[in-house]
Amino acid sequence: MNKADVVVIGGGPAGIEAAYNLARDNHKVVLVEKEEEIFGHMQTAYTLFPNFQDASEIRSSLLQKTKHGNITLYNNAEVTQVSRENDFWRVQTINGLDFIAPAVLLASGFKTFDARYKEELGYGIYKGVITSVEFEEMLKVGKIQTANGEKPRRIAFLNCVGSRDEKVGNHYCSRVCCINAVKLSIEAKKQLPEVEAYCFYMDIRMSGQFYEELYRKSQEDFDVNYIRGRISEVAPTFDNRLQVKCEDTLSQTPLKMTVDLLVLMIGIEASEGTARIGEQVGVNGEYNFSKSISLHTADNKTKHRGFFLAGTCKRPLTVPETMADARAAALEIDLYLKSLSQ
Amino acid sequence: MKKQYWTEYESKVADDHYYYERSCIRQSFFTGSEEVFINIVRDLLGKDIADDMNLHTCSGIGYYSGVVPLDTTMTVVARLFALMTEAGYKNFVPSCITSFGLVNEVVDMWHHFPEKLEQIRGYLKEANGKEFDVPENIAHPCDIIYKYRKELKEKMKYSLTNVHTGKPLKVVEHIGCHYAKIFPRQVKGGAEFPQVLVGMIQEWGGEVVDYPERRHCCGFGFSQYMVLANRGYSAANSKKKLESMQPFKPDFILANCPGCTMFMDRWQYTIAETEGITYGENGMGIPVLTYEELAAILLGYNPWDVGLQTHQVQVEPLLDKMGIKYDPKDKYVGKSGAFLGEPEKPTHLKVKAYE
Amino acid sequence: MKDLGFSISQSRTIDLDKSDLSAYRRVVEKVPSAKLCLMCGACTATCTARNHTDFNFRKVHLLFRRGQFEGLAEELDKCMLCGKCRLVCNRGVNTRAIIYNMRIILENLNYKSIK
Amino acid sequence: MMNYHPFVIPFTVGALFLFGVVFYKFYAWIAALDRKQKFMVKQNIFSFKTIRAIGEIFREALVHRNIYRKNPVLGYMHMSLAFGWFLLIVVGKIKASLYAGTFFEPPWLGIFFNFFAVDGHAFSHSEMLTFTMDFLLLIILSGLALAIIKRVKSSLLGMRKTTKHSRFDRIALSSLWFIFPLRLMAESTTASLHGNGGFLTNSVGHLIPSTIAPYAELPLWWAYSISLFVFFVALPYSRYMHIPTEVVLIFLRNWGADTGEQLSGYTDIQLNSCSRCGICIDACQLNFAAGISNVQSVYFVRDARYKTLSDEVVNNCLMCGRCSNECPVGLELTLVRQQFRNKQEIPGKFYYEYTEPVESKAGVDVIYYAGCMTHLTPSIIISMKKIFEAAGVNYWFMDEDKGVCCGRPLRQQGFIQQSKNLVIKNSRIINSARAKLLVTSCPICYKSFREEYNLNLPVMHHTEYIEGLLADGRITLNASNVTVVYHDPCELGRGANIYEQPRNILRNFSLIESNYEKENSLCCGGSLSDAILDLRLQLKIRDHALGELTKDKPDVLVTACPLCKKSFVHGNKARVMDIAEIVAGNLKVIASKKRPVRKEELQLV
Repeated sequence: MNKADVVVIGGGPAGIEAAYNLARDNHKVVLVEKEEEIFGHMQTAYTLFPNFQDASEIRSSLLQKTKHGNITLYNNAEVTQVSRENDFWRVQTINGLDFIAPAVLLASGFKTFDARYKEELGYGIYKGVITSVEFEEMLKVGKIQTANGEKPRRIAFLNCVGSRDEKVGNHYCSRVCCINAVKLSIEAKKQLPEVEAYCFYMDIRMSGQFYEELYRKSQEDFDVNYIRGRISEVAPTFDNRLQVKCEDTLSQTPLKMTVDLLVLMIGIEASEGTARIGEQVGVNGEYNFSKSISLHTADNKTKHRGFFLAGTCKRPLTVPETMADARAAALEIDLYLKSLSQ
Repeated sequence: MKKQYWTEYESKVADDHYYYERSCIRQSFFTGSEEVFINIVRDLLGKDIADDMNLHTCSGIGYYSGVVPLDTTMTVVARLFALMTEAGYKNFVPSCITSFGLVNEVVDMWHHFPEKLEQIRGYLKEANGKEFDVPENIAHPCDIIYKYRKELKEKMKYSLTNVHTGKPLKVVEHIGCHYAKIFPRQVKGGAEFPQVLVGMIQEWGGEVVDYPERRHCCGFGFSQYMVLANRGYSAANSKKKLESMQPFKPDFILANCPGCTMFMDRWQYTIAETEGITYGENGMGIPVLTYEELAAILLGYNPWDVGLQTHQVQVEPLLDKMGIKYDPKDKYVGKSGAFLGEPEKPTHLKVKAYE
Repeated sequence: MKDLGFSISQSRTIDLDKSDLSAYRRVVEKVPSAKLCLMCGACTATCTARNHTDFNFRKVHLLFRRGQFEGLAEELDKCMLCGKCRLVCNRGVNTRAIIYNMRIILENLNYKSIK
Repeated sequence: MMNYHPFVIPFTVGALFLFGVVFYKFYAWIAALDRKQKFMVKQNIFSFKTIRAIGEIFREALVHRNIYRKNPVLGYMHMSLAFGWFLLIVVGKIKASLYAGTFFEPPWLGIFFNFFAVDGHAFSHSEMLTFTMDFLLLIILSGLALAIIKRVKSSLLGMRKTTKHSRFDRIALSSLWFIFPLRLMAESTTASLHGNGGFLTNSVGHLIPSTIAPYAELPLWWAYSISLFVFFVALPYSRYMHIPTEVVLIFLRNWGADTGEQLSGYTDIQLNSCSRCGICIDACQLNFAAGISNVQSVYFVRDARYKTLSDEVVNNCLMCGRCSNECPVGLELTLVRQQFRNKQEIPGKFYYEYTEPVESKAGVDVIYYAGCMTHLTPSIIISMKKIFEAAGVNYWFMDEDKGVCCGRPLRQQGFIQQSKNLVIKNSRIINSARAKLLVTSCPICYKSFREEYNLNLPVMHHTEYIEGLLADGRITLNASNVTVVYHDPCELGRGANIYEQPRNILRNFSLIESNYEKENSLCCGGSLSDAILDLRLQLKIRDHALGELTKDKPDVLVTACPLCKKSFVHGNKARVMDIAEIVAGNLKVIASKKRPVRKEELQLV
């Protein structure tokens, strides 16, 4: 059994940022990551909204932070058990690691919605239907193409897939998809200026700083079209393209259109790790997201002393929000550890 | 204090020497209006105003109905200006709001396209050898009354007060669309807060009613009215306005546009005849006056000399409220002293209270 | 009433002060999920009757909600009650039940009663 | 007068009243049968079917074999009361006839025999008959004891819910509870005075102090007679009306009467045959999965009978048919409910005039009609296309682009006239194609095609069709180690009796059984027939069903209905596939190019 000051579960942006800030305050931090690689979902990101910052810059910055002398990083270390032992927390992993520490930070993040549940949208059935994550990967390698390797003439983005959907049990808004669709459509137009981009939405929620400006920019400079209506059916055409159907609710008329790629803006759900550890520790809230004791005044603390939360294990958050939350969590833990030593 | 944006807009009215262009609708339907206006300006205000026998249409109704081409319209307007120039005047005062809108529009187009002005000069010359100057000042007669409203008030025998209650009369003011909505910056208060009638009403003791459809069109709509099939749409607009003002119980409607006066007055008959609906008190409708008529009766003119008997909605209850004396027997007596006969009674709209 | 060769056009404004909103309240009593509709139009897009007509459930539902019943009974007669729309509704609105209830209210269709 | 005492009057008056009312009702109902039902009666009244009916009456109305099979304790309770009482009357009658020496003794003699026959051992077989009577009384009393226990605590008899009672029910039930204990006490008291009882009544008689017996005897006989009177008078208006009515029902059913589309005398007979045993409440998923316990068939029937039906009770029903399946009386509850849903026709109104008939394609063997819902599960359509291609079938996809609904959803909401218009439209398209077979992927359409349409070709659901293709060797499947559980869709299973075909297909996989197979299968909750149920309750029903079906953690939950698939797939428990999908995924023809589906590939996150 190894001792540490803090065990941080999850090597994504939240975990690394918190670990680094704790390390700077001279705490011995153990950072466990279930995958071979760190960065979590940041791994697949191409650019970040709203300023199109290259995600690789964020990755190298995060990587640099993990090199801090007070941080010990363990990869392939999926956490199997978190339990309380007297005043300490014990964290065991799948590869046999066993830590004991006065504080644990849960930064186990989110997973994306499995679009196969929405069969009528044809994901997993028609090759032209892809998820936003897959589209981001296409952008990253600079190859936006259909399954046949052709350049798409028209791309449609559909918002709210797996979010705001009672049928799949997710009533909440994932918050990032609207702006992400704007970003993706702009990136698509940057790489393929000839392509026509259409965003299908129920509501457009541009709540963050510069979001509205980006939305405007997508219309003004990139000719992205916005249609208020939810696509409810997808069918193949004779030439292996996709016909999407929705109602153009503003003109009160049904609308159909042929596209080459349909990008489903899949929502955010609690990751399996978040759900499992939350269950073990007893901090599970709604939709398996973890629950802090006070949203307004103690959003990093849980009802258990020494067990802290950071990032998207709590709710859908953007990257800057996640990082800020991680720093706030580090401060809370620092104060907690100091109170113990007094 | 709230900032009153309308004060930024100002109409420019010449001080004297007006060339008066009579209105087709006003002189036909509200026969006393123009006569008393000239009277007021000449005799009470002591101004020089020309009343030319040779005047003709401005073709505005044809133009706004989309049947008279632009060049024709401009040439007709140019002839009016030629008459003014021949008479030695520079200040054009069209009695009709549509004329007012049209001449402003024509002059504005000439300002932007001087070659058009030259072309029109050529047309007019070719047609009847006339030449013209573009007026230095175009003002509507209501602007003149507004300008001298205080002087006139001093001479008035009556005020806009209900003599029975002592309270101010509630007045709906209606501005013609072509007065303020084409060139809002050239009229007092612009298109949203036209002050011209408001100024008169407030100065003369009345209270302006601010109701939801205040800025809505009277319903004339030119081709909407001209084409029988569209006429229901025209009447529907007046109905919308009347329904909107009805809960405020206005004592009368004051308009500066002859068309508006005409439609808001006559459509009350049409609505009553086709749907059985009447507005105002006791089923008698809401009286509609032109600003000249109002000024005249306040100054003490005999209402029957002003032409109030030619209105569809009867004005006696209003006159009673204002305490204005009139002889009911004189109502349908002509200038010669002979009885002209009484008009037919409408089915629903009442012409006498409590009958 | 006199025939003047034209009739005064009816206003196309939805005047909520004068609209009958009670009918919709009756629908909501039977189908509480009706309140959840956010008018995304997925139902209209997937509609089976849509292939044959201009039937637009979302629009009909909204007009009914606003108390504008003119012509709605004829519109509702286009629906085949197949229930496909219910399956695509994100908000879990029982669209089919809304149509069913609107139809009953508008056409005043009654059950047969036993002798 | 001999063998007479005034206390027999309440009994006699009650009995006369009862027979009068019951026969009047029977007459009215039979007169109100519809034309087809009357024809069937005339056709079959003098046939073997009548004898079969008598047998069934004995088995079901007296012995209650069906209830016994489902719940032995409950069965015994019903049997002891019904058959016991019946025998008590029969044996009492024999005894009285023997005693009086005539077959035409007064009717009350058998009922109050012990009071009159104080010398009760003075005729042949009297010992044996007295013993029998006491034995029957004991049996009835034991049944009564169970009934009281059931009322107090139903779970002791293995029932989750028992029915709530109406006022007449309570009167009849209370008097019923009194009849036999009072009879026991009256007979015992007489036995203690005269020693004319059997093993039971004599024994109980010994316990009665001899000082009280002479004073208690007459009041007890009076009380017994009055309790009979109350029961008889309340019976026609209480649930016990089912006792006489069920006899009529069994005759009519055996003669081939059909519930039909519209309300008729047969509906009344079915409504009055319900004993309100409450078995349907236990069968109903709305009850045990969604917690709704006021709309089940027993309440529907009760409300319909007393004309207090509410919209909710008629319409809040999945129409899954589980209750009809369980009903010990064999009432066609779903069909009767449907009769009450049917709307009055609007004369002269033509619906769906707008639907331009789709041009039918000539020269094909098979017409494929996917169904509206199937368009939201495109993998079923793709799979069917694959299967048709693999089998080399010349087919026409009828509703690929512009389908017309089959009409059943309208019918289930009672819009019969509208539904018929759609049937006409579709029939015209299908029949003009002159094909050999119609295949559909939707059990709702399937049932509709089979029952409502008049087609010139046979109809198959794709389970039947695929089974046929496999049997004929037109397609073959790879053996697979994937474990599957099959869910019977309501309309396909209970609705159309398609049970074996899907199971035959799934033999190619590792088929495991759930606790809800075939007739006992559950509804997925997505039923179109319930226009009231809201999504939350619907999901409760789905989650319960899904939990039951996936108890043994199968790799795939297979079903054969797009609605069931859609319901279950969102439940997030197991990989859900239509039977066509799993077949298409394992076709051997395609296997030359592609390997069979492996377990790992089926795991859905």
